[in-house]
Amino acid sequence: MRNLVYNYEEAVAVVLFGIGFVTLLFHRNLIKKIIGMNIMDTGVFLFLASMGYVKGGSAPIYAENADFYVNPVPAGLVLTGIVVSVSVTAIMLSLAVRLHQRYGTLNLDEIYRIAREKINER
Amino acid sequence: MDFFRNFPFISIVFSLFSAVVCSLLPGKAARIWTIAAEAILALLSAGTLLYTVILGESVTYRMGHFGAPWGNEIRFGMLEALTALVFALVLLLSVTGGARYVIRDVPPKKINLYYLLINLLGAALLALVYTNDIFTGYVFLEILTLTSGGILMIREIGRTTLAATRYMILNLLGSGLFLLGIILFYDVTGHLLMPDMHEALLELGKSGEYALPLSVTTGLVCGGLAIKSGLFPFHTWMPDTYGFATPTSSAILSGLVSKGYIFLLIKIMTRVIGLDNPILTVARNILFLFGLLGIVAGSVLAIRQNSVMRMISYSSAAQIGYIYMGIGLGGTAGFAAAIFHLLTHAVTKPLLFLSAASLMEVSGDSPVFHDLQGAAHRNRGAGFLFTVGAMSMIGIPIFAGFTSKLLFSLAAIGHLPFKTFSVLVILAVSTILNTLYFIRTMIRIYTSPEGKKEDRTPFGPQLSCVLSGSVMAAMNVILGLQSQPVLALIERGLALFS
Amino acid sequence: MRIVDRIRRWLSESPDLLEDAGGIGETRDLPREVMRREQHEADRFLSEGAKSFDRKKFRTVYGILAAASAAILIGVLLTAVAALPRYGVENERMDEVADYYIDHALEDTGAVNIVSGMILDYRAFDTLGESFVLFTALNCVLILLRRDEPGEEGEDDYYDLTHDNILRKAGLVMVPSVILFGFYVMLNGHLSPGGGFSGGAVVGAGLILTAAAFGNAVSARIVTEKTFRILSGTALGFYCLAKSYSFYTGANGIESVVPLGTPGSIFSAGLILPLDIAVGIVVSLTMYGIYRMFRKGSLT
Amino acid sequence: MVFFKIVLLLLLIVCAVSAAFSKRLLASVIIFMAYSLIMSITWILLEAPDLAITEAAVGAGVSGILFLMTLKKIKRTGNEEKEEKDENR
Repeated sequence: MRNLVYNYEEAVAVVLFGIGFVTLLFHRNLIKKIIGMNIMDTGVFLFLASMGYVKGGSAPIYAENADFYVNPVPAGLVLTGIVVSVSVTAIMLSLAVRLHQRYGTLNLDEIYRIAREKINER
Repeated sequence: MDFFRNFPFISIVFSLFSAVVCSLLPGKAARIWTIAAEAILALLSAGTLLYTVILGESVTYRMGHFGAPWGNEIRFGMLEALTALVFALVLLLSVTGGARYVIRDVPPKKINLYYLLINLLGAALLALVYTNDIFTGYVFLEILTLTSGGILMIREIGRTTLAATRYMILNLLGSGLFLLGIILFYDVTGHLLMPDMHEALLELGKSGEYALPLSVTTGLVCGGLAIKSGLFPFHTWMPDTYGFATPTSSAILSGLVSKGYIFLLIKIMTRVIGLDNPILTVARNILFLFGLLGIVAGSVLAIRQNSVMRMISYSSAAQIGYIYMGIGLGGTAGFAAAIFHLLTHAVTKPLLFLSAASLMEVSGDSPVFHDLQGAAHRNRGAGFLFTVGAMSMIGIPIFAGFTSKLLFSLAAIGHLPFKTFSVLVILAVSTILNTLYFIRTMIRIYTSPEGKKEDRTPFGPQLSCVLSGSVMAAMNVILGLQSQPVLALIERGLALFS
Repeated sequence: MRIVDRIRRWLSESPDLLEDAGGIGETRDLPREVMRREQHEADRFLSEGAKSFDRKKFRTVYGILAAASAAILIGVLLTAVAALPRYGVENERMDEVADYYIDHALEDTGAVNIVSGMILDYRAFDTLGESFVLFTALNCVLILLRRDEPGEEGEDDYYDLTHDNILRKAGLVMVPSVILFGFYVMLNGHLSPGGGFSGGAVVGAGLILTAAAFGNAVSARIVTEKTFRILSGTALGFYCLAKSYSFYTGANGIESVVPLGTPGSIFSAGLILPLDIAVGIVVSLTMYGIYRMFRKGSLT
Repeated sequence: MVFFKIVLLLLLIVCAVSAAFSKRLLASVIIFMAYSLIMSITWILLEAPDLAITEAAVGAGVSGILFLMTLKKIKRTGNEEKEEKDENR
C-alpha cells in the first residue's frame, strides 16, 4: 500500500471511476445515471493522462527552454475520449427527454411499471 | 492483382464516405445508395479474400506514412477477409430484405438518417475486423455502440426508447470497462499496436513483474466485451431490444453487432495476450462456464415466451453462449468451432427475424403465438424461410447448425473429462430445448385453426423479402454442406492470426 | 401434478402470466373475451401460492449484487494501481514510442505541437473515427429530437431570453471574442495548444451563446438549415478524402505532394491546417445543432 | 505544486461525491459543471493544455448546457411538486 501513496493521481482516478460506477448502478433517476457515466469517463481519462506525466517535464510543444517533454500519446487519446463522452452524454440526454415526453417521469422503475401496464391493457 | 491490397482500406473509408453522402440525400435515394454501397463492400471483401487466399499469408497495411510502432495499421488474412465477406453479405441482405419494415416503422423524413447509421455500422464492423491497433478498436467499438443504439431508437414507440436506454447504459458500462482495460495494457506495455504489445507481454511474462495488473486487465477486457455481446448474466437487455425494434434493426443487431465484439475479443486473445498465457486460460474457463449457463438459461427462457420475437431473442442469447463455450474450449479446434458458429449464427438469425416479421405482418401485426396460427399458409415464402432458419437452429443435418454442433462436440473431445462431459451434455440438452420451442412454433404457424380457409397474400410486395431470405437460406445450406473448405480457410486463418 | 398441468397449458399456448425479471413483459394482444377467461384462470393459478413477480425482492437482490460487484471492482483496481509503474517517473517501456514522437515530430509532420502532429498524422485513423463518433451523435439526436411536422410546436414554449437586456448586452461583448478565440485556437492547432476539437468546441459554445442571447431567429439567419447540412457534409467529406489520400500514399510508398512548409509559420505542417479547419467546422456545427435540437427541435 | 495538485484532487472527489448524492437534480448538475472546471485545471497541471481547452469548452460549456436544457424541458412539462418528490426517490 506504500506504493499507493506514490501513485496518488491514479488512485484518485480509480476512486472517481468507482464513484461514477456506483452512481450509475444505484440511482434510479436517468439524469443521475448520466452524471455518473460522465464522472466514470473523466475518472478513466484522468487515469490515462496521469500515466504519461513526468515530473518536471514541460507541455509537448517545441520550445527552446524545455529540457524534456511529457509523453504526448495519452494527451491524444484523452482528447478522443473527451469527444466520445460528449457524444454519449448528448445521446443519453435526448433519450431522457423522449422518455419524459412519453412516460412523464425519469425514474426507471416507474417507467417499467407504466410500460408493463400499457402492454397489458392494449 | 497487387491493387487488391488496398481493398480493406477502401471498403472502410468508402462506407464512411457513403454515410456522409446519405446525410445529404432524401430517403429513397439514400436507400438505393446504401444498398449499392453494401454490394460494393461485399465485392471488395470478396476481392480481399481472393487476394489473401492466393497470397497465403496475412498482410499488414500501413495507414499513413509511418511504420509499425509509431503509425497506425490494419492487418488482414484469410480469416478476417472471410468474416468481412460474411458480415457484408448479411448486412446487404438484411437491408434489402428489411427495406419494407423501415418504410413502415421509421418516420418518412428520417429514413435517410436510418440508412446513414447502417453505413456507419458497416464501416465500424469492418474496422473492428481489420484493425491491428487496440485504441482504434475502441474508437470503432464506440461508433458501433452508438449506431446500434441509433437504429434501435429510431422506431418511435415508447417501448423502443426504453429498451434503447437500457441497451445504451449497459453497453456503455461495458465499453467503459474495456477502455480501462486498454489503458492498463498501454501503461504496462507502452505500445498500442497489437504485435508490439504481444512482444512486451512476452518479456513481462518471463520476468514475472506486473502479474496482478495484467490479470486485472485481461479480466476487464474480457468482462467488458462479454457485457457488450450479451453473455449470460448480462443478456437481460436482449429480449426488450430485439423484441420491440424494427425487424431490420433487430436482425442486424443480433446477427452482426454482437459478433463484431466477439471477433475483437478473439483477436485480442490470440494476438495480444497469446493463447498459452496462464491468466488467459483462467479467463477463458470463466467465459466457458458462463457460456454453458447462457445456453441453458437462454433456451429455458425462450420456451416460456409468448411472443415469437422475444423467443428468437432469448435463443440468440443461447447462441452467444455457444460461441463463448467454443472460446472456453480453446485450441485451434475450439476457436475454429467458435468462429464457424459465429458465421452460422450471423447468417441464420437475420433470416429468422425477417421471416418472423413477415409472418407477423400477415397475422395482424401481433407477435403472439395465438394470432400466428396458420400464418405460414397465408405467407408461404416467409413460412418456408422460417422453417429453414428453425431447422438450422435445431441442428438438422443439411443445415449449418448441425455442422457447428458437430464441430463443438469434436472440439470438446481432447479436454479434461468433466469439460468434455459438460459440453456434450449441454449440447444434447440445448438441442432438445431448441427442438421444443422451434417445433412448437413451426406446428403452430402451419396449423390454421379448425378448417379456416387461409387467403394467401399477394406475392408482389414480398419479393425483396423472400429473395434476400432465400439467399441467406442458400448461404446457410452452403455452410452446412460445404463446411470443409470454409473450415480449412478458418483454420489456416487462425494459424496466421497471431 | 402442477407441472403436467403447466405443460398442458403451455402446449395449448395460453399465456403464462409470470413475467421474467426486469423486462418489459410480453406483448399480449388477445381478443377481449379470451383475455377475461385467462384473467379468471390466472387469478385461480396465482392464488395457489405461485407468488407472482415481486418488484421489492428484485430491487434488494439487485442492490446487494451491484454493491458487491462495485466493491470488488474498485478494490481490485486499487491493488492493481499500487503495482503499476510509479507516477511522475520516466516509464522506460513507454518511452520507446514517446521519445520517437518527441524527437521526430517536427521533421515528420512539421507541427510544433507534437500532440496535434500525433493526432492528425501519426495516428490519424483514430481521429477519423473520432469525428465520425461526433457525426453519429449528431444524427442520433436528430433522430430523437427533430420535429418534422411544424404542427407539434406548442408543448415546450421556452422562457425566451432574448428580451433579457443583461444577457443581450453581455452577448454583444462576449460573442465576437469567444468566436474569435475559437478560430484562433482552431487555426493555430499545429503551433500552440488547441487544434480542431478544442477550437471547434469553443466556436460551438460561441454559436450557442448567440442562439441563447439573440434568439433563434437571429442565429437561424446565420446558420440556416441548408448551410448547416451542406457545410458539415462537405467538411466531413473533405476530411475523409484528405485522410484517405494520405493513407493511400503512405501505404503504397508514394511521396505525398503536400509540402510541410517552414515550422512555426501558419501555412506549415502539410495537411494539418486544412484538417484542423474541417474538424473545427464539424465539431462547432455539431455542438450548435445538438443545442438547437434540444431547444426547438428544428434548425429554422 | 504537489500540494496544490493534491488539494485539487481532493476537491474533485468531494465534487463527485456531492454531485452523485445530492438530492436536487439542478444542484447535482451545477456541481458537475464545477467538477469539470476543476478537471480542466488538473489537465493544465498535468501539462496537457489541449485537453484543458477542450474540457473547459466541452465539459462545463456544452454538456453543462445540455443538462440544464434537459432539466428545463422536464420541469417545463412535469408539474413542480411531482418533480420534487420524483427526484428524491
